[in-house]
Parts: sequence; structure tokens; C-alpha cells
Amino acid sequence: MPGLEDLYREIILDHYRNPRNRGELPVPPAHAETGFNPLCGDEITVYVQTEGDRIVDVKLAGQGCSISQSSASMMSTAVKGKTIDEARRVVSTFKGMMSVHEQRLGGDEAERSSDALAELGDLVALQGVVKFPVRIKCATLSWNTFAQALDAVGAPNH
Amino acid sequence: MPGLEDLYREIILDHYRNPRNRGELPVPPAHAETGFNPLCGDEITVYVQTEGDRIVDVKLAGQGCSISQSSASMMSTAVKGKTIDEARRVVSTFKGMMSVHEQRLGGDEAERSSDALAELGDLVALQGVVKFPVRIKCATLSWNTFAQALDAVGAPNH
Amino acid sequence: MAIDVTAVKKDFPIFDQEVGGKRLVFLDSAASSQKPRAVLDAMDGYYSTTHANVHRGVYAIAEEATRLYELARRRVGAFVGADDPAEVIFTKNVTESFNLIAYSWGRANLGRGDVVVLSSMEHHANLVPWLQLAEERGIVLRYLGLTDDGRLDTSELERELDGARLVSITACSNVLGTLTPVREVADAAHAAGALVAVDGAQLVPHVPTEVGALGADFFGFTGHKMLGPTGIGVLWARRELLEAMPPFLGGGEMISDVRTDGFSPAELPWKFEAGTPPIAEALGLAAAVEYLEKLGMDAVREHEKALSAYAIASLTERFGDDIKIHGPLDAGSRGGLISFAFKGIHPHDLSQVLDEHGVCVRAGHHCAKPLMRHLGVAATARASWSVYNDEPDIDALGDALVDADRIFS
Amino acid sequence: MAIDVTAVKKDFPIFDQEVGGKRLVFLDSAASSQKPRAVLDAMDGYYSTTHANVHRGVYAIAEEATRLYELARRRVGAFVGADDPAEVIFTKNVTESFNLIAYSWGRANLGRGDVVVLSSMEHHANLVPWLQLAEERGIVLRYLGLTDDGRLDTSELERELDGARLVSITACSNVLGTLTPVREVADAAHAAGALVAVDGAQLVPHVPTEVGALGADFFGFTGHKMLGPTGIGVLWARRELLEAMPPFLGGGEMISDVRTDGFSPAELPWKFEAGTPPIAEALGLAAAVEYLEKLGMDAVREHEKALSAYAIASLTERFGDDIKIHGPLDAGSRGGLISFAFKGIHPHDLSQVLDEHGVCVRAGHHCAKPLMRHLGVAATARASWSVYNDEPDIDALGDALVDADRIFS
Ligand SMILES: Cc1ncc(COP(=O)(O)O)c(C=O)c1O
Ligand SMILES: Cc1ncc(COP(=O)(O)O)c(C=O)c1O
Repeated sequence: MPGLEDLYREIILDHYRNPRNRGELPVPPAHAETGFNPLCGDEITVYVQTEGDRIVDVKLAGQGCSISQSSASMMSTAVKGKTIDEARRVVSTFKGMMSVHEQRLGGDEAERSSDALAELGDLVALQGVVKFPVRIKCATLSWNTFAQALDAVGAPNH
Repeated sequence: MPGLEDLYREIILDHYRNPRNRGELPVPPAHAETGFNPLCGDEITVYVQTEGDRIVDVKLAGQGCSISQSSASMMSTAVKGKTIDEARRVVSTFKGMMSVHEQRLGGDEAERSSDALAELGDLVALQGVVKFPVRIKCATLSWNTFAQALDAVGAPNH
Repeated sequence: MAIDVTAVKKDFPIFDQEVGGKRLVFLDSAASSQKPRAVLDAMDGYYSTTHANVHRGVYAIAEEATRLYELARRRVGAFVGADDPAEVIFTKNVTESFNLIAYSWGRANLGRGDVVVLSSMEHHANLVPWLQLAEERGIVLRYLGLTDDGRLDTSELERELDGARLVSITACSNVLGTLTPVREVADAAHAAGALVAVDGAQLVPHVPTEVGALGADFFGFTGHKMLGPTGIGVLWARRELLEAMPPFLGGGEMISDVRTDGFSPAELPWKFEAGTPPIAEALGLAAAVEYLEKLGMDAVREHEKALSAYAIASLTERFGDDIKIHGPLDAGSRGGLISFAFKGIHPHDLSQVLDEHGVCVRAGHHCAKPLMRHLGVAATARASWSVYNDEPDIDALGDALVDADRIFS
Repeated sequence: MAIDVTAVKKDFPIFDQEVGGKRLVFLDSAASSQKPRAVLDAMDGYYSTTHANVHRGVYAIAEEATRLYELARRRVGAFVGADDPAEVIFTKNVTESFNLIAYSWGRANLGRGDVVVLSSMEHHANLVPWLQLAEERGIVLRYLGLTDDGRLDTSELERELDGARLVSITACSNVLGTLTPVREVADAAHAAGALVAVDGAQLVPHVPTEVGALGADFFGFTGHKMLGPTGIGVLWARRELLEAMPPFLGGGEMISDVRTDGFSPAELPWKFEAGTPPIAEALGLAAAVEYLEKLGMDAVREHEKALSAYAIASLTERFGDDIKIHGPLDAGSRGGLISFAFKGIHPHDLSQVLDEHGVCVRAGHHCAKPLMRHLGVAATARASWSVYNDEPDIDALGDALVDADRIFS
């Protein structure tokens, strides 16, 4: 059985206790999306401010458990300053890491390449979450919400 | 386990092979009711002809298994010539005999009095049916249908 | 007679094991209880000796299966004082029971503007079916409020029930633990000309129950929370209501005749049991009921009330203001559970740390999101008990909370 | 590899016993099959080690319960070629599956005058839900006819499907045994702009099945007929259909958010699984599927086809014109059953006498009353087989028929 130390790494607790980029941004010009975790009722709002194709600011509001809060916090530092395309790649790498659970069920897909994981930096600390499948939704809540915001920002009528 | 000889008594097979009172009666003056056995799809039509409060003729149409056919046949001979009230009492005694299954489930009611059963004559041969609960609906189909016909005949607007 | 928990635990195979090297401290029976061996044996015995489809077979094992299934109906009905088996319908869970009420009675009787009264502490099972009907038909939902200490507020009952067609409330909140004054609400509802539906999912496993004494017209409960198997629930309702209601699910068993252009429904209760019913599950539920009856529901209630009192007292003593227990604080006003907040630690994190100590509690919105909004929280942690729990289980919860505090503070 | 029936019978505890002093000759698997020990063990093992409610628990045994339940979904889906678990919905039986189609897709898409095409050999499960919709909404039902030898008559398909919105047919008649040309009907239906629902209740247990190859848009089947437990069925449907459909049953698990004035449904497949699902039953069904896969569905099909051929040949040889077997006489055109009439003896009486010999067959209308009217009978006797049947079982049926003749002639 995986132990708590796999889940609650020090860096995760640090981001939970000292969340980065908390706050709101005026909408517009920023774009905001809200996501729900149907399991526990957690809600998160992600504010994204772009200039051209670059993400110049990200802010986070809402509440959640240590995993969803720290994942959001780490995400915000990871994507701030990146182009939309670069951010999309980070999202996809992160979600790939989180889908190990699905693979375990299916049992037929290879492990993520360690190269791709290296890109994630601190976020790799969240890898332990996949050993706690119910918590995966906590870790991915902010990412899915952020991805929706990117889609809206990138949409032609924006 | 109850054996077939409890079910297929000679008198039952006799009524099955040589059903009494098969046929139809003109409606009106006779009254007709049709009943279904939802278990097997059997249908029976009971024709009842009264004069005053006396049942002067009963005829039976439809199809069914040996139990439903012989029960109907015996019923017709038992109630023909009786008053409506007398016939109702036979119905109730017969249905009481058939409800032993219910008692077995509940397990708390006494056996029918043998006096009442004596009234039923040949019909007592059907007592074995209660050991085969699914067949009770076969035995009671014509009786329920007949009782409905009596209700209709006795109804004020008839 | 008091419950001998050591003996009871031996009846539940799941407690034979350790989980992750720890004794299993199962405090999530309100989500789903564990099952005694007698329940598993009833189902295995059935499958191993006399399984066959029910109601239509004319051979010995099918007759026996039918007899056992109908006997289970009587036993389960009798357990809640429902003595007419025609009024006892087996569903797949209590959620289906409430959908049956909403789809069949609701769609036949309710139209635009008709008022259905719920409470602010309903489980989604007694909420979403009415929201669906509101969306589809324009019925109006009204919610009875709560007092500050989490009881049903009946101070304005007469006004709130005015013009209602149906009052549908839980007998015991699965979040607050609060027992509601069902009889008082039912009497007021009947006086106002409304029918009364009661969600007994958290009542029946824990408190002696008589549908008649409650004044209910409809009453639902669910097997897996009362030591029974998954896959079975119950709807009891008064015969005249069931007789007047149109069928809900259509299919085999629920008809007396089918033509290419129409059908006639079967008699009660089969009219509402379309398709092959949960046969083994009904037998398992009957065995669960028998197990509870052997312990005695009065004893079960006393045992669980004592545990609630112990939990409230000991946790408050250990943690003072660091723990906030939702709902009324006297054990007599609640069923077998407490929901709580602890030092601002998110319930998910609490539950995760507790699990490390073998302590299973539930964290989340408990399918009662409107109540969560009312409480101003996204989630709570909930510990709940059944016949196999004892004070050491509650102590283990307290010990694990200390550890959670260590990690997150 | 051929099926070793002696070995297989040992896997089914019910065959360990004698019934009334006789060997159990179970020929009623089309009503409900027996269960191998592996299925009972899967459920007991689950209850004894890791039972907890699924999807919301943050503790080890709840996570494991969730993992096993979702794994069961994948396994059961894969068994019929449904590889996207979001498209695999657990219901309580196939009857609920068809009600789900009719209530959710039907009520969202069908109105007065819309045509739904069925066949004349549908089970009430795929009949009554449409009759209910006809009564409620005024949809129009059209019935594909049968050929004289009991096959689906497809000679007028194009005309009959003209203007249809949905074609809903069985893949295998539970009365005649006929396999229907599902693909041909599906292609014609799609060409006519109609969707296709298929009742696989009598197909999946007996014939290798791929929902894609059948061309189905909706596909339902039921656990207890395929060596699985009671209390569970399946609805598979194409994702885009399920996504567009409104929820059916409302309650816990099927929502992503609930407010006092509305709700948002959850993702697939949970959107259609309200309340606590049949968890143990899903695991039992997965074990049944594994058992069938180990035997190999091709081998199962060959075994049962051979039994059908043997039954038709040997009974015809023994009884000549005294026995009338309904439906096509070549075993390749049928699933694992025969319905028959014998010497004018009522099927109830036949079944009763057969039971005395330990031979279990079904007698009745088999929940297919319109087909009974078409055949001009009130009832038939039906013998059906599964992996545990062999030629001596059919011989026992023949011997018992001789005795029935003795009693009733
Ligand atoms: C062809 C067919 N469809 C549907 C059903 C209904 O199955 P269930 O009762 O499991 O819903 C049956 C069996 O009774 C059947 O044979
Ligand atoms: C009060 C209450 N009502 C209804 C339900 C729903 O029960 P089920 O999921 O068995 O339908 C629950 C439990 O989840 C409950 O606690």
C-alpha cells in the first residue's frame, strides 16, 4: 500500500500552506473559468490574462484540499509567462502523468517518458497522487479548468 | 417434495378430458367475463345466466392447462342451480382452500375447517394444488372470473 | 440486551483482515455498511441450491425461488411495520424508489405550479427527481429550513405547507445526523391536504421503524446501508396510491396482458417490478433484517446512541474548539453519525490521513450539496457507526486526528 | 476447444445436489442461468475484504472498491466489443436498459406520429416501454413480420423502415430461438435515417458479440442470463447519443452539481447511474464474463449449436409429428433454445410432469404475448441450454415427455 509520504511531499505541503498567485483578475480583459470536483464539492476559479499569445498572468480563487490547492498553485507558476501553445504542452504532459490510473486499469500503455516529466519541474512531486486514484480528480481540477480557459481565450470570437 | 399424484388426481384428469358445461351463452341475457392468467397466458370466459337470484346456467370457453380447465369444469357443476349468495359462499370456501400458500408464507393461520371443505365435494381434489403454489393461479382463474361475473350480475344497473 | 460488539465483529468477515497492517476501523456505514456472513450465506445458499427465475417457473426449484423471494418481501416489509406485501416494492436502491414516486405518482398528479415541499437537508436522491420534474413540468419546490443547531425548523410549518401537494423529507439527515419530526410534519401535511414521502435510508438501519406510526404515505429505504447487499432498495406505499398510479418501468412481470397496441398492468406489487428482480439480493436483505432483529432494533438504537454520545463527548474533550460537530449535540436527536470540521484541514486530507491509521471516514458533500451551501462549506468529514463499532473505534478516530494535525499544521 | 461439460458442471455448485432424489436437468437458462463458483467467490471475496461505497471514498478499501467496479465495467464492455467504458452503463436488468432508452432518448426525441419499428417477436422488455410511450406521446409502433418458419421477414424492410426514427429489435428470440439479421436491419435502418436498438439478452450469453459489427446504436443485455448474478444489466450506446440524452433516474452519483433550483449532470457513464450502483453484482458479472472467455465464446457457440441440432434431431426422431418445434429447424439459425408443443398437452402440465423427472423447462408466454398470438397458442414449453448442458440432458427431456404422454393421453 502506498504511504502518505508518496502523497504529501514537502513541496506539496509548502504550496498548500503558501499558495502562489491567489487572487482575482478583472474580467475582461482577463478570462475566468470555474470548475467543480463532483466528488467533494471543491470549486476553483482560474483567471488567465494574455497578451498576444503569451500568458502574462494567472490567478486562482476558490477552495479545496491540499492536493487541488497545491496543484493549482504549482500550475500557476509553471504556465505563467509561457505562450498558449507551450502551456498546452505542459497541461498535456501533466494530464498524461495523471492518467497512469487509467493505464493501470487498462494495463496496456507504457510509462510516460522521463524527458517529458522533467519538463514539469516541481510538479513531478504530484506523481505520487496516481497511487491514490480518487485524488487524481483533485490534482487535475485546476488543470482542466485552466485548459477550458485556454480554449476560450484561443477561440476565434475572443 | 409433493408428488404428481397430489396434483393430478383421477377426478381432475376426468374433468380435464371430459370438461362439463363447455360452450357459450347469448349475451344478453347471459353475462360474460373473461379472465387472464398472466403467468401462462391462459384465458377463460365464464358465461352466467340467472333467473331472479338463481344461477340457471353456466358455460365456459377458452383454453388452459389441466388444472385450470378441470377447476372451471368442477366449478360449473358446483354452482349451477345455486342462488347467487350460495354460489358466493362456494367461491369463498374454495378460495380459502387455495390460500393455504399464503398461510404457509405467513405461517400463522389455522387449516381450513373440514366442515367447510366437505361442502366443496369433488372440488376437494384440487386441494393438492396448494402444494404447487405457481399452479394456484391456474386453479383460481375461473373462480375469480366467475366472481367478477357475479358482481356484475348483482350490480344495481344490471 | 446490550450489543456484544466483539461477538458481532466476528460475524462480519471483513473484520477478519488487517488493512495495510492496521486493524480496520470502519466508520463509513452511512455510505454503505458491511455485511454479516449470514447475508452472504443466504445468497450463496440460494444460488447453490435453488436459483431460477421467479414467478413463472412450474418446476420445484423455481417454485422455491419464488417462495423465498416473496417470503423476503414479507420479512423486509414486516421489519418496517408494512404488513401487506402488496405494498412492498423491491427497487434497485432507494434512489430508484424516489424516482418511481416522481415518475409515476408525480407525472400523473403534478403540473405547472404544483408545490412539492422538501427540506434543506435532503440527499440528492430526494432532490434531483423533483428538480427534473420542476424542469419538465414547472412544479414548484419549497424547502423547509433548519434551525441554527441543524434541526428541521417546524416553526412555520403551517404556512410552508399551505397549498402543497406532496411533502418529501428525510427521516434522518445523512450529513447532520439529525432525526426529523416526521410524524409532526406528516400530520401537518395531511391537514394541508398533502401526501407525505419519507426517505428512510438513514433511519431503518438504526432506529426501530413503523411506517404507520410515522404517518408516511410513501417510504423508501435501501439495502446496502442496513447490512444487506448492493443492488436492492425498497419502496413502501399505501395500496390505494399504488393502485391508482400508472406503471413506471415497463417490461416482463409487470403486465397481465400485452397486445401490439396496448397492455394491462399486473397486480400489486408486481406492477412496479419490471423485469427479473434482484432475487438473491432480496434474500440477502431478508437475512440482514433477520440479523438485525436477532440483535433487537431497540438494542441497536441504544448502542448507536451511546456511541454518538461518546463520540461527541470524547472528541469535544480532546479537541475543544478545534473540532466543530455539525447538527444537534444531544445524541438522542440524531442517528448513528457525526459530521465535523477539524482545524481547517480539508476533509479529503483528513480522510486520507485517517486511512493511514486504518480509520475509514467519508469526506465530501455526501450528495447533499444544497445543505453544504447552507452550512457554508464545500465538504465535511463524516464518521458513522453500525452494530460492529465500539468506543475504541472512536478513540482510534481521535488518535488519527492528532496525526492529521501534525501533518497539516 | 470443445467444452468439457463434466468439468464445467463441477464449477456450478447447484449441480452438486439432487432435487427430489433426481439429478438436476436444468433446461431453463434462457429464463436465468446458473452461476459458477467463480462468480459467487468474486462477490463474497469483495464483501469480505473491500466493500465500501464507490466513487467518493478517500480510503483504501473504498478506492479498491471503486477500482474493481470500474474494472468490471471495462471487462464487461470489452466482452461485447465496447472499448470505451464511458459508453457502458450498469442498470439493474436489461428491462431497465430499454426503459432508459425509451424514457431518456425517447422522450427527448419522439413525439406524436413518430414511428418506432419493432418486430413481432419482441420480449415485453422491448415492447411495453414503447407501448407506454405510444399511450403517453402518440408515437406509432410498426412491427416487422415473421416468415412461416419463424424468421424475421426482411422482404419488405425498405418500405417498413420508411420514415422510422428508431428500429428496436431482438438479436435472438427468447421463444423461437431465431437469430435475427441484425446487421442487415441496422444497415437498412441507418439508410432510412433511423437509429437502431438491439436486445442482446439472449445473444450475449451464447454467441460471440461485437456491438460495432452488429451496427447497433443502443445495445442491452442482462447479467443473470449469462452466468452472472441477479440485479445487474447493461446498456451500451454510442457516446454522442448518451451525451445528448437527458438523465433518466436522478440522484446521487449522476450529478456534477446540485442547487436548490437545478442541477448539472455528471460525465458519462455516471450520468446514467443514479444512486449506489450494483457493486458486488458488477464484480460478479465481470467474473462471469471471465469464465465465459476462458471457455471461449466460439467454443460456447459451437457447443450450444450442436446441442440444438441434437435436440431437434433426437426429439423429432422419437416423437415425429407429436412434437412441433417452433422456429427455424436448422441449428445455425438459432441460439440455445427450442420452444415446442407436444401432443396437445398444455405446457404447464408438461413442465409439471417433467419436473417430477428433475427436468426444468419453462412453460408460458415467455413475456412475448404478441408473438404467442401470432403463433396462435397461449403458451409454449421451452427448453434452453448453456455451457453446463449435454446430450444426456436432452435425452432426459425426451424420456420425461414419454411419461407426460402416459399421464395425459
Ligand atoms: C429477449 C429478452 N429480452 C429481455 C429480457 C428481460 O430480461 P430481464 O428480466 O433481465 O430484464 C429477456 C428475459 O427475460 C429476454 O429473453
Ligand atoms: C438519506 C439518504 N437518502 C438516499 C440515499 C441514497 O441511497 P442509494 O444510493 O442506496 O440509492 C442515501 C445514501 O446514499 C442517503 O443517505
